[in-house]
Amino acid sequence: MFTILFWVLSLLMLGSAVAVVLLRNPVNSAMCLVLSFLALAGLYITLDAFFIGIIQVLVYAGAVMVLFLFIIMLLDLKAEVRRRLNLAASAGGIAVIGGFALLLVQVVKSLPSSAHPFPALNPDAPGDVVGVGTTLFSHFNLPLQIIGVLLLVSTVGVVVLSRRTLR
Amino acid sequence: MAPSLHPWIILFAPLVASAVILFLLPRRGVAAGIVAIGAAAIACGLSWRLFLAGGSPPVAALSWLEVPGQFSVPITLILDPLARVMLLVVTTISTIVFIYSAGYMRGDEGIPRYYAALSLFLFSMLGIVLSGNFIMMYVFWELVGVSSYILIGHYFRKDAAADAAKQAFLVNRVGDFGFMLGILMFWLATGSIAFSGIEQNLASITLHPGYLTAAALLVFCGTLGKSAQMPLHVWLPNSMEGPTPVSSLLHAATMVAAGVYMLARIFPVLAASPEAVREVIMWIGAITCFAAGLMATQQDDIKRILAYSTISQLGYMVVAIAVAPASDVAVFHLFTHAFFKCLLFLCAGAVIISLHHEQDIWKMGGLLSRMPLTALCLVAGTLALVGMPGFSGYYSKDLIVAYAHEGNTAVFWITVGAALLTSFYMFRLFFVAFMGRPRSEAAEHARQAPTIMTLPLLILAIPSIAAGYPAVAHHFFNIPHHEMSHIVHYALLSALGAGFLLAAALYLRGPTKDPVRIPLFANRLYIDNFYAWLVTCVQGGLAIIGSWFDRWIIDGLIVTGVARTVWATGYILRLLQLGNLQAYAFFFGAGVLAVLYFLIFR
Amino acid sequence: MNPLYLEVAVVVLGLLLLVAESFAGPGRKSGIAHPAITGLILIFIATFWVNPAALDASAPYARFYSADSLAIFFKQIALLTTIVVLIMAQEFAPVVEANLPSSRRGAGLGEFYALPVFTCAGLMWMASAIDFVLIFVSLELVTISFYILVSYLRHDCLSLEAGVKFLVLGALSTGFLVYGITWIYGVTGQTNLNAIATVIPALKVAAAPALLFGLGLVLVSLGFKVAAVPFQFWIPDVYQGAPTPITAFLSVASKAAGFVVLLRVLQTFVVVPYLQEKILPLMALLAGVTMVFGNLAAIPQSNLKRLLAYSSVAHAGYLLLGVASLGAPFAGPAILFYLGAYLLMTLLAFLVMTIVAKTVGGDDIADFNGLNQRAPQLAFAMLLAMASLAGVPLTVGFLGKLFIFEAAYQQGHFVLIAIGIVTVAAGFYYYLKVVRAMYWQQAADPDAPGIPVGIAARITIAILCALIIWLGIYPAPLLSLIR
Amino acid sequence: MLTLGNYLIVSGLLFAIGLGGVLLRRNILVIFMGLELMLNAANLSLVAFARHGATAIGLPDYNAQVFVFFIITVAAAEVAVGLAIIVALYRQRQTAHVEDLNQLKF
Amino acid sequence: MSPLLSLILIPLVTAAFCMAGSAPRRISIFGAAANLLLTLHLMGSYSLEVGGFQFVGGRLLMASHGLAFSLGADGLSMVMLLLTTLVTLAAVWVAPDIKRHAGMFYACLLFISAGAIGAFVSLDLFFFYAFHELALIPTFLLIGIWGSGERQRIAWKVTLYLATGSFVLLLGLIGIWLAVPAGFHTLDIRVLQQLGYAGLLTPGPIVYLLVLFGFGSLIALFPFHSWAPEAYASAPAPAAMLHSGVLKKFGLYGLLRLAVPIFPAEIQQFANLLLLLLLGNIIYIGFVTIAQKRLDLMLGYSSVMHMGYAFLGFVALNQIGLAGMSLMIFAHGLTIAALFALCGEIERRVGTLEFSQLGGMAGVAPKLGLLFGFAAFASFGLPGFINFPAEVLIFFGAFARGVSGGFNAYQITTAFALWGVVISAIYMLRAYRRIFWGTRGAVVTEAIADVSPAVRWSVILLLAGLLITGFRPSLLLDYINPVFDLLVP
Repeated sequence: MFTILFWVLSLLMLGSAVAVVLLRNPVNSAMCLVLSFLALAGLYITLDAFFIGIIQVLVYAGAVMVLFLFIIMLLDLKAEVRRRLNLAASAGGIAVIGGFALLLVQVVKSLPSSAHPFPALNPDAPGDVVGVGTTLFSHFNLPLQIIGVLLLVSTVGVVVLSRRTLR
Repeated sequence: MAPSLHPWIILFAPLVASAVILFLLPRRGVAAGIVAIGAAAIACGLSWRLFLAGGSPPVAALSWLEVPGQFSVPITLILDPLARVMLLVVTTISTIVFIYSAGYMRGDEGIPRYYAALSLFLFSMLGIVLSGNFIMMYVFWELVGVSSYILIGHYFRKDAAADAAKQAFLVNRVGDFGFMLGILMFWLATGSIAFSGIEQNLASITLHPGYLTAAALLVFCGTLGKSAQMPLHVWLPNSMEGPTPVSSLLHAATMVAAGVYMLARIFPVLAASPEAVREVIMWIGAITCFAAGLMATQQDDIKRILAYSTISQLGYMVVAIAVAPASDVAVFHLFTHAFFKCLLFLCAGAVIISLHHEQDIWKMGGLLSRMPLTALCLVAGTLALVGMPGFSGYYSKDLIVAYAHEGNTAVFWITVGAALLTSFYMFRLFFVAFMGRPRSEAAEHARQAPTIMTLPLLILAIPSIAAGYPAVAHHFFNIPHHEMSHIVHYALLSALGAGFLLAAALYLRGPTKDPVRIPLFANRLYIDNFYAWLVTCVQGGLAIIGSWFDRWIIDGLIVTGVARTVWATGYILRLLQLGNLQAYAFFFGAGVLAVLYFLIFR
Repeated sequence: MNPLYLEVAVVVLGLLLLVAESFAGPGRKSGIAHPAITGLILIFIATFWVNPAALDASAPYARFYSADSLAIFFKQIALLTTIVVLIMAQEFAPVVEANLPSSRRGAGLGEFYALPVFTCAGLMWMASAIDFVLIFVSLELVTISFYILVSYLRHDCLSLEAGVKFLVLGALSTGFLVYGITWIYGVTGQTNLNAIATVIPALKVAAAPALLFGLGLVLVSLGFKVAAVPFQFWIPDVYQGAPTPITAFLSVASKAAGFVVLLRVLQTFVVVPYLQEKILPLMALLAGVTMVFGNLAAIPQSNLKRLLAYSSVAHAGYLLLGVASLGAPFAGPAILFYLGAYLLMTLLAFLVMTIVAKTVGGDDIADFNGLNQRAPQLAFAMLLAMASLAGVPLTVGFLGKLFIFEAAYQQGHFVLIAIGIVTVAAGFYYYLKVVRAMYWQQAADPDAPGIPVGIAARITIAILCALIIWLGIYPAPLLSLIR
Repeated sequence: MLTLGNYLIVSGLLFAIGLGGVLLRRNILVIFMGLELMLNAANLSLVAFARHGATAIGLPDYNAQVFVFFIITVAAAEVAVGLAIIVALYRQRQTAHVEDLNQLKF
Repeated sequence: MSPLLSLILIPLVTAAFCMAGSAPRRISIFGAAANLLLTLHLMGSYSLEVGGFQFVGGRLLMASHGLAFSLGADGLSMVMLLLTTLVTLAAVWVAPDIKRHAGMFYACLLFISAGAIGAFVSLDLFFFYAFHELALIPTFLLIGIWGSGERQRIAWKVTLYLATGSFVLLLGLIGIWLAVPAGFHTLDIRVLQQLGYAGLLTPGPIVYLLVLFGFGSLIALFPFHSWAPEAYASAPAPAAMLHSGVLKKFGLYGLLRLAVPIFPAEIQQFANLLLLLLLGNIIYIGFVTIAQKRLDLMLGYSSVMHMGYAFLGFVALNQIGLAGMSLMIFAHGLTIAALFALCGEIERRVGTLEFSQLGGMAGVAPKLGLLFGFAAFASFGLPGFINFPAEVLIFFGAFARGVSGGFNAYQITTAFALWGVVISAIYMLRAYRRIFWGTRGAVVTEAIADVSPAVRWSVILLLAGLLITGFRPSLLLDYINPVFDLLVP
């Protein structure tokens, strides 16, 4: 049944992603973005990465998207008034994307392991929350600290950049 | 004072004088004169002493330029009879002319410069005489050229003088080009630059006759320049722009004879070299002596007439080198010629001074009565020059003609013709300038020149007459006794007479202007014009083309072109920085694709 | 001393600064520059006593973190740069105040001094990172702090424009980086460079495209960091728009960090022949286009900051030439030496520029006209910097180029060397444009007053000048640091 | 039967679409969304690889999942800072369009 | 440390004082004079019996490359030092009253001098090259600030041209260094020479061409000459003196130092090419020189032309030719310096150098005329000046490569070169006649003063050098000859 789920979710994700790119109004784009993120979370589940899926929902569909919408409202961006479409640019862009996709497909095909099915998982293993958690706090301690610094820096930065007047 | 030092003193006294004048007495005309004359006198005295002492005292050789084991140019002095005779001629005549100059140059602001240059000349001339190897001779050869340049350009404010000086130097340089090349060829073949060394190793070149011929003729080019042989004779008449004493000393008596002297030095080499060499030398001499005579017949400037006669006499000497069995024949004529030609010029100088620098014979006339002494000396000189029996010229010239008669009939007749021309133009000069009525104000009031100038004339008159007598000559030369056929005598005497009669017929009646006009001769066979064309058109043209190419092709097109291209490329490249974010993103993506394809599919 | 403490110390210093900043009374915030500089200097000195052996190989951080000489050298570079940048920032303070939304003196300066310290920490971690995870994280720390710093002048449209351009392109390159790492991980199953190095020789050939795909993407994003053409497009705009000290920081520290990561990654992969013969030609290609673009496009520039931006692209080109010659024995040291030299001369140039621009009020080359009359010492320092950048002998810049060319020569990159020659000549042209302005031209107003220079800046300029000449004659000290 | 390839293709397409957003849209916010899509694409393939590279004892490679966790965090921070910058820009220039950012060029 | 170090430091210190203090002219004359005296003292204390490199000293700077800062001087260096210090003294002496920051001006001159000295006494390949480059930026400033005419364009051109040239050279030097056989890990020129003579160091033809054209473009070898005439025409007289008199000689010195020991085979191999190019210098440039209408340009071209003779001596590759080349370096250096000094003086007196406007100056300025005459005659190799022995040795050296009884390329080239002597006489005498003789030119008036003492004495200094050595060439040859002893003839 995962197979069907996979196809449904991926189509949903890709479709909404395309919508993000194509829709003219930022608000709609944002909404589609949420959708595609949720679908992505679903895909994580199909890969038995429950923890990541949840984080995805929380962080992206939650925090990030709220932020986006908030900003959009704040700046109350109108729909992108149709400026003269720069044909050369769009054509170039599409060419690049196409080329990239083409290349990617070939690479995936060439990768031997890509044809293999996924190995079975150990059913009576502890949940992956445990796994990720232990790994994170035991082995990945150093990067975690750095992430902390990074968050601190970005907080300070955001404050400095968006405060109306600095004291 | 050790006799071995004498040659050095002879050589360097004039140089010292020159330096002293240049650095210590730049403003003191009289003092300069005294110093210069003193030095010349010392040299003269010592050379006489050297000559009378006889034998050749050993002379140390100083090393001058040396690359150990490879190449060395020592300073070696030769004192063989040839050199010693030459020393006498040079120093004696120089001393006389130095003294004469004191009178001639009176009142000139450039006297120190004049005497400095004159002393420098004497030094260099003596150097040529004494030098024992080619390079050393070349050194003094050049120095002679320089001093002549300075002296011809003494009146440098006159454009004519300035140009003449430049031309004289450059023409000589052209000759020296060949000279040096010849030296190089001899050195390469024989491994020596010393005359003696070359003569010893001659065997090593006689293997390559062609090479030897080329070398010998190239060295002969030096003579062409210095001794004003065709086709490099053009500078000598122009050099008459210099003061008359200079003309008489450098451009009549000594310097121009250096070429002949050099040929005499390498006479053994010439003798050993193929027939062709002597052929060429002979013909050039013959042509020169005849053509110069032709040109002389139509000149109006008293000094130019004498100049052309000098050229023609030098021609005789060159012929002599080619035809005679010994170099002394040529040097003999050089010897006599030095005296009487110097005399003639000094007479001309006296005339010019007393006519306030009037040189055109058609503005003279009747000078015989006004300055008889000068006239007398001039007659003596003339007779010597034309080869009047009993005068020195007769002996030396007849000898040459005689050898020519044995050597080559055509050349013989040419030389005889030249003799005819000689007597013609000399008597023309005499008749026009000294007989008849004065043709100008200046000539009316011409007076005898001061003693300091007349005295040298008288002194010189003596050797001009006597130097040729066998009794005298054999002290100086060992001329191979030679029974000359009568035809030579008759030919020469009739030529002399014919020339005289012709001149008398045309000019004795004292015409106010020249009854005959032959533009071809008057314009020196148009040779000067040809050179002018060569310089202005050919050389100038090449120069201008060259500089155009350098300016616009090498520099403009290539160098600047490259720079411009780089600059333009930069200008275009920076336009890629559109400033548009999306463009950047696009370039970025394209770059990514390019890199990936390069990595995976290459 | 355990090398880990270095970063810890820097971070702690940063935190203290933030605290101090928040408690410092109004108008005294600018004061916190001094403790920052002092602290960093102390840490810099400390770097000479770190003991790599103190690292616990069994500890979990060991798989991320190495403290080899390379790492230490780049930590020192990062610290040194940050110190000079902070000194520059002090000179630059008036401009910052003028462009922030506040009436109070010194408002917002505290963060302007504090953030570079955190950036420095990130750079130091980058220098030690031997695991893609740590590479990613520290690199992001650096990048994000630079986003902030570049667009710091909120009332200056240019600064903001630069910020946005940097943001978007930077994020783009991050995306490629992550995706690349993903693929490398997918093929090798590892993120640790050493582990990867052990795995790849055993890989099936069929996996090569995927591996190259990932590697290519990683290289691209590193190329973005080090300003290799065609990923240099952000450089001129961002450099010109950013606050001058930050420009210096970007052009030295972040480029250097990029190179250290690049070196580590390449060292991992070039061990495999078939990878090497694909990677090094790519590097050579990039080097060629980078040298050409950087130097030639710089020729027509009239703004000094922008000129230096292009010049930093150009220098990236020469460095890449060194990278492309990695086969040569001396290539590695040559690159590091060049980076050290580049640090000295670039910082000197930017420092002088900051000072002059602050007084004259513009950073066009024309603003330097007649500087020689007005401030001979500054003019001479700038002359020295330009000479060194151009590669005039007896300056450290020349030795850098010399070593690079030598390595390239050994590897037989003759075409590249030819390109190098032409571009170096072009370099003389645009660097001497500055000299020309300072010495040939007359000042706008001849009787302008002299230019005030802070004492710290004075000392720094003196030291930098001395080092440029001294190391240009006697490179051994710098080389011994590299060893 | 699902294979690793399916996921890789899907994620790749997502990546391409995100890139498309960056290349084609002019609104900086939307461009930013595109960037987020690219990061998520990376995450997806990362998780897929992690699942595929399950160890002998049948556990997915948690290292990779931790990495994904980091990526998500960083992305969030990036978004925060980026949006702050965009807001600052908007306050200054009243625009969020890339074409209006053209003062720095050549 | 070697006493030679002080030769380098004295100008540098003096330059520092000039930039800082007042009366730069006096200071720099003092410094230059001190340097000249020191050089003479060193020449005196150099032991000709021992020969080889003396006053050697230095220290290793970089073991990995064998890079060392080591100084030392052999006979050749001694001659170069004499040349440099003489010309430097003359140059700072004639320097006209500078309006714009004089200190800078003299500092630049001294900088160039120091660089040249450093290059001539360095025993280390790196410093040999690096010291020469010290001159680059001073030249740029000298022409750009104090030049005349299109100074800016020309300053750019010269600087970029020479910079490119020296980078080509640098590649050549790198090539040499990389060819050093393993075991001899050094940049020491002495060792390189030994290896070269021993045939152990063979970098190959490419490297030779790099070296040749690198040095060539610094020497203005045809067709890399087009920077020189304009540069000298536009540069202020002292700069032109130093640059054409000393700096240009660095290239020739380098050829003698490096190319001769290391590339004998290659020099033979490419002899015909070089013969052709040097004929370009002598004949082609000779004609271009004749066509010039301004004195400064004419002198610039003439200095390019004379380089052809030096190359002739080089390509001869035997002791005679190389000795001649060394003498030529010295001779031409002093001569051209004197000519440029006088040229500057003429311009200061009458304000123009157009032949068409000049003439008859000897009447109003006899001393100037005399000095110029000396210099001019020296420049086309009049016996009595060292120029003549130089030319003679070069011609004989080149001819020695010829075949007795035939004519080969060397001999033909020598013949043309001899014709070059005629050419140089043509343009020099032409110039002398146009400027000093004949009727007065438009700009020449009674009011014109004669040569100023400064110029007079500095030119006399140079001419004295030419004359003394010209009368006794062994004064120099004793130093030069041993240098090429090792050369296989």
